[in-house]
Amino acid sequence: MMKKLEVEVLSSTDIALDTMEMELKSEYICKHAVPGQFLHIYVEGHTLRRPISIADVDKFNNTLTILFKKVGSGTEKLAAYQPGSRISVLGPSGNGFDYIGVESSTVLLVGGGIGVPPLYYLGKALAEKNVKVISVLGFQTGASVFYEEKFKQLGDTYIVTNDGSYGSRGFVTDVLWDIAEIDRYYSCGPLPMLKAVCTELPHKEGYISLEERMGCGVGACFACVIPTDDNGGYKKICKDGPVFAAHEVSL
Amino acid sequence: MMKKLEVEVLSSTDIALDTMEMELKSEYICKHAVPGQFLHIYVEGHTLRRPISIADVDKFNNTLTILFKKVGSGTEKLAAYQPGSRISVLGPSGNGFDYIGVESSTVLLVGGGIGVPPLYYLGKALAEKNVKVISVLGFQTGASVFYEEKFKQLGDTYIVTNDGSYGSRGFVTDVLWDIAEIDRYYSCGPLPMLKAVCTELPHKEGYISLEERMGCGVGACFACVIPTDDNGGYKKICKDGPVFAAHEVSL
Amino acid sequence: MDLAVNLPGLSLKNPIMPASGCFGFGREYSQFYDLNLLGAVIMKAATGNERYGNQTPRVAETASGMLNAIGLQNPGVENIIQTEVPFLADYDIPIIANVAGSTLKEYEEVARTFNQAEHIQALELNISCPNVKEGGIQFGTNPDMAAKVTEKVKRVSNLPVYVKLSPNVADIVSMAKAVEAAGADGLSMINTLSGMQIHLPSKRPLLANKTGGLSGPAIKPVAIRMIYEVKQHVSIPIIGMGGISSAEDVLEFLLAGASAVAIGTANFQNPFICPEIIENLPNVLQSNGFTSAQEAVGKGII
Amino acid sequence: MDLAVNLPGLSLKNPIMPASGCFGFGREYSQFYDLNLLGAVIMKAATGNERYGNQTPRVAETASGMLNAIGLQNPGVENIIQTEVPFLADYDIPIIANVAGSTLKEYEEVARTFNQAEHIQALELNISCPNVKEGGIQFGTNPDMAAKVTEKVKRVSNLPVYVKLSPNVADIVSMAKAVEAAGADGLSMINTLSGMQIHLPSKRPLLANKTGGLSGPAIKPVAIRMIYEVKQHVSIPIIGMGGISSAEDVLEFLLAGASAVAIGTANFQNPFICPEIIENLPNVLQSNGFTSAQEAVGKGII
Ligand SMILES: Cc1cc2nc3c(=O)[nH]c(=O)nc-3n(C[C@H](O)[C@H](O)[C@H](O)COP(=O)(O)OP(=O)(O)OC[C@H]3O[C@@H](n4cnc5c(N)ncnc54)[C@H](O)[C@@H]3O)c2cc1C
Ligand SMILES: Cc1cc2nc3c(=O)[nH]c(=O)nc-3n(C[C@H](O)[C@H](O)[C@H](O)COP(=O)(O)OP(=O)(O)OC[C@H]3O[C@@H](n4cnc5c(N)ncnc54)[C@H](O)[C@@H]3O)c2cc1C
Ligand SMILES: Cc1cc2nc3c(=O)[nH]c(=O)nc-3n(C[C@H](O)[C@H](O)[C@H](O)COP(=O)(O)O)c2cc1C
Ligand SMILES: Cc1cc2nc3c(=O)[nH]c(=O)nc-3n(C[C@H](O)[C@H](O)[C@H](O)COP(=O)(O)O)c2cc1C
Ligand code: FES
Ligand code: FES
Repeated sequence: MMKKLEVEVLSSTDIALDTMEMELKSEYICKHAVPGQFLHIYVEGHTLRRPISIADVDKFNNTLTILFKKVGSGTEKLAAYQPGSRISVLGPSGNGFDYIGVESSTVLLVGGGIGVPPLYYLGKALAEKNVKVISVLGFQTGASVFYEEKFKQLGDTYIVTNDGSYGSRGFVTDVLWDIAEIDRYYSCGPLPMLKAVCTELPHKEGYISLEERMGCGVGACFACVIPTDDNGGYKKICKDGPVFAAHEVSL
Repeated sequence: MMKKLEVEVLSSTDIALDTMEMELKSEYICKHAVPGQFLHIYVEGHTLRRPISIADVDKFNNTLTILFKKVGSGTEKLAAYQPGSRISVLGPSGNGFDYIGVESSTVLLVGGGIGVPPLYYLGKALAEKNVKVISVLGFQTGASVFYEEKFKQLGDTYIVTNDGSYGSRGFVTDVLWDIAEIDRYYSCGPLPMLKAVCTELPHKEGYISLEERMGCGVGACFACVIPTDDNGGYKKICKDGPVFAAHEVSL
Repeated sequence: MDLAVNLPGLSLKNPIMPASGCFGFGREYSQFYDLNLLGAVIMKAATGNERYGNQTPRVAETASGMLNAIGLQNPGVENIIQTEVPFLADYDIPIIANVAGSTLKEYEEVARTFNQAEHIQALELNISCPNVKEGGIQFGTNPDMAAKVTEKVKRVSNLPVYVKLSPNVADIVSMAKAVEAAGADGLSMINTLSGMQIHLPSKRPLLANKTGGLSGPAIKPVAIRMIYEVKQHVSIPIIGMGGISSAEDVLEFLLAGASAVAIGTANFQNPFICPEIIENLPNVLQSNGFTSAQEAVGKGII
Repeated sequence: MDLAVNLPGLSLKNPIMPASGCFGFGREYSQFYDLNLLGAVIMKAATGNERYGNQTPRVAETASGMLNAIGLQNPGVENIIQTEVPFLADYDIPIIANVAGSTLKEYEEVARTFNQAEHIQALELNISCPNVKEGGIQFGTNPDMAAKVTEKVKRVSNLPVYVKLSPNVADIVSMAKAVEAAGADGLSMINTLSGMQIHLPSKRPLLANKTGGLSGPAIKPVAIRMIYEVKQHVSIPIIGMGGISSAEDVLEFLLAGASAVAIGTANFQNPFICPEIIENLPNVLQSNGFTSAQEAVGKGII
């Protein structure tokens, strides 16, 4: 169950262009978080909390990792928090990736930019279940690439950059044909990428993680809805998501 | 001339109930500040700057002191600034105390609560000119008293508290009759106190330092006006003051 | 400290309730704390049929505030009565239903339906939603229309009616007087100010609906001013709202003339804001010389 | 980057000017920087005779904003022309005079006097001051009154007239259309929102005038929304203002439909805000794909 917690910042490191890795201490979150869930983070001076995915959990040390890009005033400010300071988070929030019955299959992780973080925690969880993990990670440019080595430890990893300055040039979908047979895919990233991935892999079981601007982050305000396939229905990304079965929602 | 400066916080100390002493580093201000002037201090997250008097200047080390009481969100936040942090100030602002021709006379300093700070820098400047300084300092209660020892080094010092928990009980005006002949007085404190002091000492040359809520703090917005004696005129406390000759303004 | 407040149809153990639209139907926040702590709860707006609201993005952040253009998404009055009210009815707190619509007829129908249902103690008549194409705001900016909808709703319902006023008017006092004359039992004010944010990267309004309603601490001075003005011209009580985020803010609203308050946007930053304020309020009242919440109402008016 | 903007009677080297009432007559800020950097300067309001304004306190701080109730204190139009205008005339920047009054007659007189004086390039007609007992605001909330004062002022003056609109109305578009039809050469918007703060220790409104005008970042979404709406219904240019504190904010105003902007409250926090914004604006325009300030005007309207 989601709680409101004060967590300590253990470290904060620049790991790529405008991209921060932050380690937090929280027994409660480490105990309960599943891959795909997020934290709703209060940043001083801001009306609304910021949703940031849980990118990794170390259950042994009760530490967790978030990865985020400095894109606006909230993430800039979050990046400035020093080790030792405490931040208020709601979490673990939302529903994570479904991976029941995934044992001894092959799964594809497709991440775009700052959609990569939740896939890492997922990939680690899958690898522990002896799932064969193949990762395709897209970034804008070479300087934005992060966690390549970490994903490589989970399985084959393809890096794509829009400008070709690192890995292959193009979009994640450009390398999908290259990939051996898979049983299922998980994807997180910008909406156009998610649409393209779903279109490229129409007959595969797929799960996607969605983003939307949030008010409450707990399901009370109807800010973050997404239409579902059945006519007129909708789901709340903060509560019913952020992860959905690909066929469940209309992008 | 007033400038916009980034100054370093050197130290920040609790010296009495809700009362902070903060040491700042600034060559420019130390060089130009005269007693009675103030700093217009930017506090993060606040629309308006806070006016705080210059309480002391160490021209040798280029450090200056401010003393302030935590009364609201701005001063609370200011009190939380750690040594090493930098704050934006406008200053030195306003016009200070006039003390030309004061040599070898006897002056009375009358301070109330957080009106005491500017009188200390003044008292030091006067003592250097071999002026005989007598101080009457009023506080709400014993726990609020500060700088007693420092004022004693300048001359006779009387402490008055409203509740009698320290020094004599009552208001500063209650001890004025006790004071030997003086040539002139300087006063800073709450408006009722200033009025009472001016009424008690009608025939003495007197200077008072006034407070008012400020917008710009530089004389541009007409927020901080005070009527003057000549009919219909007014002065700006931030620019023409905060110090005025007692007969100049109508309280 | 006596926090109890009595308003038409509402006997509140304390004057704090979550504002409509910022608390859903209570389920989510019930995970954080016991809703029995609240003075009352105001439900999300109800319309005649289910509504899907506006496209996303529906919210934007602003300096000390936010914009929203949810567009009255709700499951419809019948569904609310069947699915949501029973959940809230398990708590021992008054339930206030927020009534919205596009036409006079819809307002009437929603009010009538709530009137026939159990467990609803009062109606909050939302004539001030700036985020729907028809209805809502035009009733909220024209005194005659406001009076008419109030009258109609009063006629079909025995529940006390609190009319929720829009701040997007030049003369809030005549709006208040008009609905009082039309039979309103109380006022609820203020709803959001109409605003907009332009998203620089896309060079277009950030909200899909273009405009949205501004809420949060940014609008508190407007709310206080309007309540202060209205209080002097009406004799029905006011539920105050707009930017409240502390017990001190609550006292400011009481002094301005509100008899109770609702808390909206602040729930998003701190899900515990309502119970925390309820806990702090006695101290704030006491240290300002009051022996009850009721005593402070309107005391700031000079 | 081409920052120049041409408006009726005003050829501006950049679209940034200090807002009326927040910059006095320029003397104070001229100690901080060379006023020649500015696009123009808008003077503090002028009335027929000297005015002493309201009692103090005149300002209060609010979340991301402030309230002011200066009450149009100014030395009177004649003194301004004799003492203040010559100081500003030594700079090579257009001077805009802000015209205020309590009666139609006073508006006319002030405008006529400025018209006869040298060095004034345009009038900003302040029909929106919420802080004086008579005049000001009633002209600003009634389209017929607004049209009438615009017409009268146009008749006695050859200077271009920018009518400064009040945001305290339900329908800003009809205000704008009314003054356009009456001959306004441009609009200036928005003035402050009417607000109040209650001071808990004294249990009374903090401002001596009780109500004051809310300005600063808090009101930016209201300003953007109003400019966006008005731009689509008038063909005269708009000088935008309300909460601007960065070059990004300026671009947001341009996109919404402002052709130039004024900066008020932000001067108090940072006396260098105007030149700093002027310095940053080229980068902000360029990184958003514009080759001139003019090009961005109204581009956010969809
Ligand atoms: C479920 C979820 C998980 C996310 N996980 C990550 C992550 O692991 N790492 C990461 O870098 N980013 C992640 N994001 C995106 C992240 O929330 C935004 O980048 C961040 O909120 C931007 O805040 P800002 O103040 O820097 O930007 P601003 O543009 O100043 O923010 C203004 C407002 O818009 C909202 N906003 C802006 N962009 C987004 C966005 N893309 N999605 C949702 N709200 C937005 C902000 O929360 C804020 O309310 C996630 C988003 C969601 C919904
Ligand atoms: C010339 C001058 C010199 C001063 N010197 C000192 C000093 O040396 N030490 C000290 O402790 N205090 C001094 N003050 C008072 C000090 O400015 C206020 O206590 C302070 O601004 C309160 O800020 P806040 O955010 O804590 O209070 P809040 O009440 O939250 O402030 C809200 C707003 O009101 C203004 N305000 C509140 N009280 C006052 C006040 N008494 N005078 C002016 N503005 C006020 C604040 O600046 C702010 O704009 C001085 C005031 C003036 C005018
Ligand atoms: C996301 C959101 C949704 C809202 N929905 C409604 C609604 O359905 N009905 C209504 O009367 N007011 C609605 N409001 C307005 C609030 O009830 C309240 O009047 C306003 O937000 C001011 O209070 P605040 O500043 O505490 O949020 C909504 C406000 C927000 C922020
Ligand atoms: C202290 C103060 C005084 C003002 N005086 C005037 C005035 O004399 N005439 C006028 O038209 N507007 C006046 N205004 C309004 C501003 O010009 C401007 O329209 C408003 O403050 C919004 O801009 P801002 O948010 O950048 O301050 C004043 C505003 C402030 C804060
Ligand atoms: S953010 Fe409020 S419902 Fe999802
Ligand atoms: S504070 Fe603006 S004139 Fe003094």
